[in-house]
Amino acid sequence: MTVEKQPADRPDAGPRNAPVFVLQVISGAALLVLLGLHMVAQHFVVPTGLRYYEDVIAWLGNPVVIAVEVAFLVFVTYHALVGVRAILFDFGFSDRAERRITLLLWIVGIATIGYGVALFAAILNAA
Amino acid sequence: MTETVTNARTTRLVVSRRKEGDDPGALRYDTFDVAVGPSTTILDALVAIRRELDPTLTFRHSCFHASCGTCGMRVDGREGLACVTPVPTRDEVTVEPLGNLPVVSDLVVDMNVFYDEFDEAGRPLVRADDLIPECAPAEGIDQVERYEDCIECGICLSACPVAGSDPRYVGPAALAAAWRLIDEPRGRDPGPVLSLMDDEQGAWRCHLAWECSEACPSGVDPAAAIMRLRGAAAAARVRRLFSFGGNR
Amino acid sequence: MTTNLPRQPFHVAIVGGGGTGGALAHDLVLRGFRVTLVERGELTSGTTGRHHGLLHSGARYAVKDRESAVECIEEREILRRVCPGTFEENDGLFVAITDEDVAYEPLFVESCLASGIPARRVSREEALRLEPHLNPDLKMAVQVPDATMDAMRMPLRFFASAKAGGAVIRPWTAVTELLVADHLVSGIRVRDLTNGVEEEIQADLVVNATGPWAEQLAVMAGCDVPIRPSPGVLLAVRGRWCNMVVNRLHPSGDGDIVVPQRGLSVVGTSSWVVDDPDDLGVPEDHVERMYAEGAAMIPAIRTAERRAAWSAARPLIGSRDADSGRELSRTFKCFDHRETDGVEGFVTISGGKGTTLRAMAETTADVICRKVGVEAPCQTREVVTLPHTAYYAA
Amino acid sequence: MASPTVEPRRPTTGPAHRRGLVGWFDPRGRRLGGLAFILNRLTGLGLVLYLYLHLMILSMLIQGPNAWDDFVDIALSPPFLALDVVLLTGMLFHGLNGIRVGLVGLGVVPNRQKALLVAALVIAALVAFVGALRIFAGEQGG
Repeated sequence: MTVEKQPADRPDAGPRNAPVFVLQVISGAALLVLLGLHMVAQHFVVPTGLRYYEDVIAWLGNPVVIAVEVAFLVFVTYHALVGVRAILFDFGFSDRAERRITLLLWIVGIATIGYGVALFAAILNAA
Repeated sequence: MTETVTNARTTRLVVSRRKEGDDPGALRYDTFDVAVGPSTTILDALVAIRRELDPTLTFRHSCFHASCGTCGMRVDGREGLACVTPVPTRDEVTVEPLGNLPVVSDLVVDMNVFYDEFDEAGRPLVRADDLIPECAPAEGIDQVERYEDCIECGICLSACPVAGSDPRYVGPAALAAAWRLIDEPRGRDPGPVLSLMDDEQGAWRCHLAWECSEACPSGVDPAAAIMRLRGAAAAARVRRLFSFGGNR
Repeated sequence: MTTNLPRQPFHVAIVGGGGTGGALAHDLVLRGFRVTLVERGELTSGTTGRHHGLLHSGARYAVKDRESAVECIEEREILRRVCPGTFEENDGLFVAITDEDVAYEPLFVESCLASGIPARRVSREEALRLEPHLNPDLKMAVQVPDATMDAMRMPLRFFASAKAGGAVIRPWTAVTELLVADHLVSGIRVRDLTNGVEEEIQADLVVNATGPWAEQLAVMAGCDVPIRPSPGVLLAVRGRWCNMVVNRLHPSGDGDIVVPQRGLSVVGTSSWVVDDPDDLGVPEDHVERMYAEGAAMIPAIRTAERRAAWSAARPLIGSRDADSGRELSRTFKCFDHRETDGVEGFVTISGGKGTTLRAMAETTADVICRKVGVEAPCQTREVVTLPHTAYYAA
Repeated sequence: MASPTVEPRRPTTGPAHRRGLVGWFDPRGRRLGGLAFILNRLTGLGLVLYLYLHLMILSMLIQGPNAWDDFVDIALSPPFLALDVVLLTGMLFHGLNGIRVGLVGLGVVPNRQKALLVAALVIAALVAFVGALRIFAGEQGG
């Protein structure tokens, strides 16, 4: 049973860029942890679920909380915007448009994280 | 061939029509009332319509028993092979061409687009088959052979929501065919096919809606094949990462 | 395509997109003809596609139709060479269940061997080892080189090669009339069903390759073709109950074959005669008989889920009065209507089986070459056909 | 007597029937997996919107105690608590479905897909229900 030369027999095109999906899974896994911490630390330990002003300030004084929250912000922003990108990429835009979308999302992402960190700083100073 | 329809009831088939020169924007439907018996299939009804009501109605068919893969269609919005889809017991049934493939005429779609992607995997039609352990090959036969389950009907491509919005996606059929070659290379180097499909428009575009596997009339489960392909691709990347000096 | 012949000036129009039409287009293109093939529906959507998929070893015909048997075994070897990777070559078993079956075996084996078909007696135990789902009451079996094909994809290889060789293949194109003037057919008038446009296609010769519809087309040229559409019911059940083709070891009758097709098993066939090949129907009693006869060989079929039951009309050549289709000869014939009806430029090819599509094309191409005075040997015994997917290459 | 050649005919094809973007959210003819696909996108987009809403609200902390404490009082009223339950359900489904997509999507358990999906839906519903009770009951946490 001979099978003629098939397209599969052409030379190996070699690997291409790493799939964004793998990074999305990694960030997703990190979020499971960080979101869990966030929900417990910020809401579940508080009887009414939300803290009033003094408690918030007191709570944010603890550098560990700040570290976790910033990490959470970084990962959730990345995961969220990669998700948005995946949905946008299903619109069948041109490759050029998609490159511009990716750039735009990076800008939005960095701006979001920058805003978040600045917000923490501003809250602690104002207190 | 029609069912010599005994206790027949009449069902209204709302059939999507398209001829060359039609306005691409406007969807056009014709309605046909057809006598339907207990075992009348959509294909039987279409054959009867073409013979008795409208000879210009075009649709693909060949084997009449879910073995050739030519009569894939959307019946009431869901993909299926017309030859083994009984006419639903509703008063009105909508019959439309497969999705995500250009329409040639009425219910006929352009399969060239499907095969452009599908043929890339270069899957053989017949494979040596060790699926059936208890069947021994007859004397003079060294290995029991069997046709691939995939009948190239295009139903999975039509059912896929990602293919539904972006034509660049390679599609479940081609990816599943590629996986079967990688999974059982039988002496051939699966490397090129793995690299070909390890791509943003290939295996990594799938969003696990699993609609392709649910719709597949041959039980190929292309979605699971895509996931295994992704596993192999990820593993190959990790190996390449730690192979340092190795070229691939 | 190795066409080392000068381009012939002749243009042949073939009506009918079944296996015969495809093989003829391939053959004529290799002999340098310009070819146009028209088919009102999808390719192989007539009798060809509804075939149960047996690549005949010829064993079934060895006793009563030696001519067909020899034809099949020769064609089987050629097709394996020109269509590589297209068949499940797992051989077949003729199983003997009753004493009459056993009594039939010596004549059967001797006829097979005389037709050049290898046939090997197999004990009951070995048969059950090869195919565990066989009826445990079987007495013995005979192994023959049956194989299975995909009734749509194997002929599609010929269409792919013909198309690559320059033939114009036009599905969705229905013949509305033949262009006939004083006993000369000069072409066909067609309607393209994709846009409703009608046009005339001039041709030096028109070939009627419409299978059981042959008479309907011949009438358009005032010719007569003794073709009787003889439908048979086929049943596909879920489950691959055998790898080898399982036949019943007895004179040919109803429901005496089970052919594996991927995850299905196809049981065939019955036989009756009709006039209109478009209106066959699927008599439920025939389906029941398929279940019963199939279960006689493989008991599990009795309770297997029905996937589909359909009818296929075989184009049998014979006199008008044959009432049951089976006596008619299963070999094929090529009618040059100049000899039979005094009409020039019109040839009909019909009869035959799925396995003999290449031989039917060769015979017809030889007749055409003689009619137009062209010396061109047949090359389809050697030229390997393209894979079926090549037909869909842009 | 050579007759003219017939040109091969490539009919111009019409557009494919694509469900397109609207089709993502059209549950008709969809099966469980397809619904998960829709739900994953809806909950995902919802969570992205909430991310930015959350940042805006937290910005009120800069204006000092009064503005923030007034907001907290409003946020504890039943309509807002109901919104919290919706948010919780969306988070639970998106997270649990994410585990399915992550594991199956890397070829880890390709044939367990449906089981994982059903598990995700069931667990999400249960935990969301328990969460809702605790949210409305007012007393929360350990």
